[in-house]
Amino acid sequence: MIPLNTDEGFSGPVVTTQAPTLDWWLLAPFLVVFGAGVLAVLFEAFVPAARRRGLQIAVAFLALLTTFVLFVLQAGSLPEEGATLVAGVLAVDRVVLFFQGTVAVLALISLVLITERRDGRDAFAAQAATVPGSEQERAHIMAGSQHTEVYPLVLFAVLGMFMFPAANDFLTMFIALEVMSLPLYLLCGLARRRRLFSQEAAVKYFLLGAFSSAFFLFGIAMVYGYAGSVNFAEVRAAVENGGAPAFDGGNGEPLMLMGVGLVAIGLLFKVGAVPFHNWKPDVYQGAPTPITALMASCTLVAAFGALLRVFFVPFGGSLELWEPMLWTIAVLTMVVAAIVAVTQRDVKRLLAYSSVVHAGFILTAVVAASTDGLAGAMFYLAAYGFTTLGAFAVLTLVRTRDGGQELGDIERWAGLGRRHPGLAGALSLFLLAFTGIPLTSGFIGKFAVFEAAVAAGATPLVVVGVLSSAVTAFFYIRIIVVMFFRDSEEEGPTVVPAGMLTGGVITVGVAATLTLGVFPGPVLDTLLPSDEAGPEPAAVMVDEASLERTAP
Amino acid sequence: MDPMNYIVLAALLFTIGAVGVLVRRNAIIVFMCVELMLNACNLAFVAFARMHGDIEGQVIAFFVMVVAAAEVVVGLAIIMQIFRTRRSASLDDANLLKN
Amino acid sequence: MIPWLTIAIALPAIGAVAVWALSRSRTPAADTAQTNRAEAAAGGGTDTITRVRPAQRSASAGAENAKRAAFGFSLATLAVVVAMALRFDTGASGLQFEQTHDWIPRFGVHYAVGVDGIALVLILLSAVLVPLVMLAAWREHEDRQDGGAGYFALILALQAMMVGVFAAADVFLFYVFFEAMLIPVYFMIGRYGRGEQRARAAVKFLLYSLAGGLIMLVAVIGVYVAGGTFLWTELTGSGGALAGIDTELAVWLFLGFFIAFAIKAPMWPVHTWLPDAAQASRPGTAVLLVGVLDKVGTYGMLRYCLELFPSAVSAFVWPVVALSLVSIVYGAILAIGQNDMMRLVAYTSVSHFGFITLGIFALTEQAQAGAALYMVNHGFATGALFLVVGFLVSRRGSAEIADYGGVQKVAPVLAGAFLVAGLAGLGLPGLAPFVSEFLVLIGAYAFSPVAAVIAVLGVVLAALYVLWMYQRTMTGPTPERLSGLKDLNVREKWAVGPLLALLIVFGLYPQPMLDAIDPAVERTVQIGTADAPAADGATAEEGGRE
Amino acid sequence: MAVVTHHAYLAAEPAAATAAGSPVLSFAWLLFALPLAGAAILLLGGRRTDKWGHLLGTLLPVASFVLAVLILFDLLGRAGDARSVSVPVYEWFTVGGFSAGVDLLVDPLSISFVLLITFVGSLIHVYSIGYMAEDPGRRRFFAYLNLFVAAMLVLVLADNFVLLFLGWEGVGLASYLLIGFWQYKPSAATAAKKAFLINRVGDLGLLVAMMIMFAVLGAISFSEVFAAVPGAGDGILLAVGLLLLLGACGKSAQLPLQAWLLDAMEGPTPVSALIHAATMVTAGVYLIVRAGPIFEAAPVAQTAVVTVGAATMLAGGIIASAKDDIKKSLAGSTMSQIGMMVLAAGLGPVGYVAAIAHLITHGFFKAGLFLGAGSVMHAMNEGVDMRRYGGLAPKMPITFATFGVGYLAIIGVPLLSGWWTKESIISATFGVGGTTGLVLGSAVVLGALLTAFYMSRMVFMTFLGEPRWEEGVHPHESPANMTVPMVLLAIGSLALGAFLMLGDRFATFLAPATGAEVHHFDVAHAFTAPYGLAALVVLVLGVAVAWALYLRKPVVETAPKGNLVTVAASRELYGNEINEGLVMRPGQVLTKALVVIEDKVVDAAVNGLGAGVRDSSSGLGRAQTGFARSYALTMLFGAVIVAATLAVRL
Repeated sequence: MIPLNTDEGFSGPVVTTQAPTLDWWLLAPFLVVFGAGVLAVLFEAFVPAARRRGLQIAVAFLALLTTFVLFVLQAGSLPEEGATLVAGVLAVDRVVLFFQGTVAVLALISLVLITERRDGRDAFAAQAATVPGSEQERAHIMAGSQHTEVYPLVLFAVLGMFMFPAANDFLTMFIALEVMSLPLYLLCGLARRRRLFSQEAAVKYFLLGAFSSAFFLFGIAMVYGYAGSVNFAEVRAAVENGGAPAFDGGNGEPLMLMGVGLVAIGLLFKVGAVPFHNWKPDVYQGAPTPITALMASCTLVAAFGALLRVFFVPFGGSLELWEPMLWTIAVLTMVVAAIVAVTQRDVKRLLAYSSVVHAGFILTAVVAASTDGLAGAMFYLAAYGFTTLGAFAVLTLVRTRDGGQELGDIERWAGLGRRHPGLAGALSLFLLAFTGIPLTSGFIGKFAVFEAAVAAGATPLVVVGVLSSAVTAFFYIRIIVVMFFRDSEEEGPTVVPAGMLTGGVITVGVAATLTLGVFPGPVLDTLLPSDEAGPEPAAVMVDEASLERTAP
Repeated sequence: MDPMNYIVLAALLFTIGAVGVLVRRNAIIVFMCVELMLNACNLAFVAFARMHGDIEGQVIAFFVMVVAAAEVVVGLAIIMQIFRTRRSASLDDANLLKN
Repeated sequence: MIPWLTIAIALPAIGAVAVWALSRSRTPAADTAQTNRAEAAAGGGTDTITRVRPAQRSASAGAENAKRAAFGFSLATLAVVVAMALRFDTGASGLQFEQTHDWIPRFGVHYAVGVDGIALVLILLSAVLVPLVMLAAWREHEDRQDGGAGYFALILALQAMMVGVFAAADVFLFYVFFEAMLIPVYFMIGRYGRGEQRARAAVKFLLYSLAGGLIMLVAVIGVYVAGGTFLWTELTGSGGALAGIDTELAVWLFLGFFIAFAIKAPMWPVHTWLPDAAQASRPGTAVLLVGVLDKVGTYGMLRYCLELFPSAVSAFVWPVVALSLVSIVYGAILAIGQNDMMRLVAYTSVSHFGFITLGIFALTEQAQAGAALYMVNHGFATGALFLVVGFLVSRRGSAEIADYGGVQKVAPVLAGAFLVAGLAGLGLPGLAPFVSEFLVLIGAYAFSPVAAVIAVLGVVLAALYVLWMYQRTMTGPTPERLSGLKDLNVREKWAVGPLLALLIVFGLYPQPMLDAIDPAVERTVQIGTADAPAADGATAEEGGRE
Repeated sequence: MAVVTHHAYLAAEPAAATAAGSPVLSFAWLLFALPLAGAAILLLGGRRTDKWGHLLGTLLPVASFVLAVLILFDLLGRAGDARSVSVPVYEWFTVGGFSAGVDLLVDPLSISFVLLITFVGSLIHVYSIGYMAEDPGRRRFFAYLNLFVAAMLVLVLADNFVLLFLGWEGVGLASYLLIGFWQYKPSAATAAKKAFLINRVGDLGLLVAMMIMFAVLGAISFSEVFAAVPGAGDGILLAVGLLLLLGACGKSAQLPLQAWLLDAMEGPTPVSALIHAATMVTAGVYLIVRAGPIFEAAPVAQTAVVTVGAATMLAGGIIASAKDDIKKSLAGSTMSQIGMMVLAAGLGPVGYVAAIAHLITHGFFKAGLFLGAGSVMHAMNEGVDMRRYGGLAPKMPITFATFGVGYLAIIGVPLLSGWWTKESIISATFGVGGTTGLVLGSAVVLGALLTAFYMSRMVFMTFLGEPRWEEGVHPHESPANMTVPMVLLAIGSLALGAFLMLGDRFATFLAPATGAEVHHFDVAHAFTAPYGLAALVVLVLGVAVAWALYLRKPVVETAPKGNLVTVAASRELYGNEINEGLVMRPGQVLTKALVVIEDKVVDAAVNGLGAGVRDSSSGLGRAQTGFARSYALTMLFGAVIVAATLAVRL
């Protein structure tokens, strides 16, 4: 904290003169994405519409690729115990890099979906400002105008996602959260078709998001009040010795609790845990599918990165404090979401609920609060990210016969398997991975998180988990039944040719799902932290010593 | 005087904001309630900063204001868009998306 | 040293992919096949097949080749397995043809395979059944655009997993196969099944098994957490990693595994998926489902429940025996009450599986050897029965008993095969199942007279449901609509003939199989007897009640 | 004492050695292998074998008979107690302490059965060539007959109970196939199933008996089991005895498992002759005699045997007296005769010889009678109602002659086969002494009375009196290949008894096997002794009554309503009704009930679970109203949960 010359009364701080030393190398990825975003905005302003799109796409891809390469290189050079940068507002270690790298890859893939065009039109409104069905809209469509703003927005969102798990104090985390969310709010409203849905999604997402971040912020305030700082390390220290000096004899406990609770609410909203999940189905359904894909994969990864960080580092010293809470939430999430999903008819809503259930599974690993739990969650997120991207990619191809907008209603997918076995087969594979059938990545992921939970003595939680995944199986299987076992009526869907881009995404999804399912060894053993692996690689994210429970 | 009073006040404002979000239909007003909640946070920060006798909290408050401003920009854009489409800013009108 | 088991797993797996690829290679004529699919769908029963066949012949030559390839692969697998069996040392009691490689070091997961006598005979069973099933199903799906080649690919995929599941010497690996097996079967029922209810039946089957499997997953994890490894050889035995765990934990883990196995087995009261599945299956599917897949349940009880958690066994002996007895009688009585032959046979299997589980948990050498042998014999007998019923279905498109009668007059060979298979089912001495049934019974009597006597009721009821079905379908005056019914053709004779031959051979000379099984049984039976004082006490008191 | 002699003869070691030494005995397995091969060839050979199938099928049993004779001479060439030879063939199955081998026991008892089976069997094969000439399924028929002969030989040659059970079930199967040979007749199919099922109930007894033997006595081979008998508890022995009796009842149609035999007459007549008169149905007697040591050690079981035997003997007689269907009447007679044998066998060693001897002679004359009946039916266009027969004697002299001989033999006209053996049974029963002896003895005499009556009735109604033929019936004598066997059997019926009994030939021959002390059959005494006289009296009496009722006044063509007794008798003493009431109906109810339970409870539970999930799903789903503000409310509610769960630790 910045010291005051503590005479009575308040008279400005003694501002230190020397600037903080900046580790440009570790900072580079953030700067690249940020720079690219700014650049893209400038393009919007100065580059003629005709050449904008190509340029934007080039910049976006280039930026993301570069950052990914940077992450890989950093992973090689980074000291085992990680490092903090910019006067300790950010912290990077192997684990963080894994999250960031995953986000980078998934973002790249989503970007492919975003750039995909069908007969010259991408998934976004020609001119979001125009009223749906109005003259201007038609004019804009005729003119073939389009929102290349999508790309800078995506870049900024990704920047937020990079910062979210890397934040080393609550303020940075809050800002990262906003940087990540605000562009997404906008992106949700940009769908080309069914714009009313899209706009509604945007409004809901925005208001609820703002609402939740207010909770988050108030939580930070409470924590600050209790600990006298928002820096994770200091918060942790404060927690361990009963709060800031201002509180003698730890009577600040209520503040602490409020802090933990409200911060938790903010984060749980982002990962979409029950009962903070209501936004997910609506937003996923309303948003343009490529954006849904982006949210379902990258946002979830980043949000869980942040969640793990908060609960392992600043609050890592007081497991017994928040574990009952996460237990309850995890159980609620797994059970409620699984059950509600059973009667969904719209595929996107279904996948939304499914992602809620998966969030519940990952929470069991958080509850485990161990290196294994951390590793399990990381693997799960990566695996799930690829699979879900593939699934959404498939969705973008299945259209209604009339007007050719995406066909959400499962019941009308009958006969898809017979006419397009390849596509239906791929989707089936993804669904089986969601179900957690062996030889798919989903199974290994489930095993990893559940193993951690059981090892941490959370067996009842795991039992709930397996039961609810039995329920989820029901609706995943139903899709397969409709696609393969129902005879196709004439009102069956049409399938637009996958094309290079989307086809590529699906292929990557399949490949990842199978590889991570059959040969998870490399990822599990080299990329993820583990107790065996010599010097603690997860120094910043989780430091085992401090994760001991006070024996019940 | 005891900074705790400010905290209580902040909590009050926060609650008022939250309740506002729940009871008001008009999107704009709901949004303003959210802003109110953010400002409640600011008050809390400042108060705590005072209590701890450092300025970190106050610095945070400034950050929050900036963020809030950004939120306003985005939020109003979205709300305007839907308002122009539906000719109404009532949240309850917008419920096409449901089970 | 040749990796026999790996070959036996890989061969069909490769085959599956190859066949699938072949079936994908669209011949131009395949579309014409598609066109007369409609007209095929119009008519029903035999005439459809006859009508479609010529078109198909010219049409999906690709499919035909694919099927031939599939058949070839299955024969090759059989050859490999037989060759392996000949090298099997019946003296040793441990695992043989072992191989162990790290797979997922982080979780102590290995690719570890190895077989003892019991696993070996079960692998043999599956290797024998698959080609026969293919023969029987050759013409079944010709009204499909892939001419049924996809079905054959699924069979091969399933075979790879069946061999794998019996050969696995690593709990995790076993679980992987155990769960993965569901998928091909799911498609075999749901996509290539028969009747309106097939999708529903497939889902029921999958969810049922999946629920069991997921519960088992918890136990599997528990084993790892408690034992620190998945390697079966390291976990079991007096010096094994699980030797030390406290009984309560052992009981819970045992239960976790047992539920999954009981569902697979299928044991009363979690058997209800089987009749639906069987009714909706093509006979070939039913053969593999009941003949081999369900054996995984009983095999698992023997290999995993008993050997991993010996300290828990005594707690389960009586409950399981009780359930087995219920299954025996209940299944038999329900079989009597059925009107659909596929359902009927399914219920008879519930009864027979009751014998197997009874034998396993009677914890005497005769009973367990009998149970192990029963698994194989039941595979042959029920397999034959399903196939013959299938031939009827392929002729009339119905499995309703009421649709038949007097078949013996027009199709004596078919009727004869039906009768032999049925007699095997009712445990007629001279046919294979008798030996196993008898062993189970005498073993069970030594364990508990009451249990054995109740079980014998099943034997009597068996005579009723078999002979009554035979009487209603094969005897009596031949109705007009059946007068044109064709007798078995050469292909069908080759499909069912070997099974009947095996039934007779192993009925008169089962010793070779018993020699293979016995050492393994001696190993497992010690477990039960070693620490099942409760069971012994119970036996004593039962004896007193006699 | 008796038990001891058993051990003496059943000590397998020396016997095995002698078996190795003797070429003939080491081929004993061919006895059943030959007919079995026949069955296999005929069944697998298919139509190709139609032409010569029946010839092969006949040849093989004959071959077995020849081999049996050779073996007989081999045995006769040995000292008395070396005459029981066990011939191990191969190990069937062995697990731990349990071992069942395909081991044969060739001893006087089994060989006499083998001879009976192969001889009568061969004759009936020959007869069938003619009888089934017209039948399209003749090949199949011969295959089944061969199968039966093989199984029956396994049954009697087995050296352990499991192998015996194999034969036991084998003959059951053959009988099932042959009763239902004309499957297109629903009645035949039903009768076949009924026979098999009731036999299964009996087999249950045999199975459980074997379990007890292995569990308690530690083995299932005759020698070991009997060796263990002295050490076994009475309860065990009693249980085993009763269970074996249950088995015997099933196979030999003794009360209460008698109901199948009369229906079994649905089968072709040669089948009735071979299986349901001469051989298979006597297996029960064989079992009881073979398991003698057990019964002798369990007096209560013996009493049970005797009671069952006596009851069946009388019941059978009554039924036979009331049936108008010639075959059913004969079947009733078979029941009655076998009842008599069982009774004798129940007396222990004293009765064994008598029982077996009567069994053999009965095999001859009853087979002869059946073949005769078959020939008559042939003549009457397969009509079986004796009320539509009459006056056939002149039309078919040979049949009449042979049938007549059989008739005289069975009713026990002195010096014919039946007389010898029946006398020895009667003497044996009275020989028991005391009231028991008196009661049993008089029961047998009563049985003899009934026999005399119903058999005379049959002959009178069939061959004598006025013709009562239906239109278009032109009786004619049967062809030679049918009459020759009848003649041969008739000869047997005349002379065999004397051959066996004079000089106690059979008793001495059988003694080492049954352990019975030979006691002399005194011909003169048989006439002078009171029971001898009684037998003669009842004989005359029975014939006289029959004459009065069925010859003196003409027989009405349709059966009169009759009184309670005759109705009950013609309804087979309500055996079927009892079975239905006690077993079938409750069984059907139970089945229906369980089917419902399965559907509405067991399965419904699972489906209900699914439905429950679906309902709660749509219920919870309503929370997703689409109103942003309600979502906010949910979040607040969530905040409460979070607060609560955090507060837990305070």
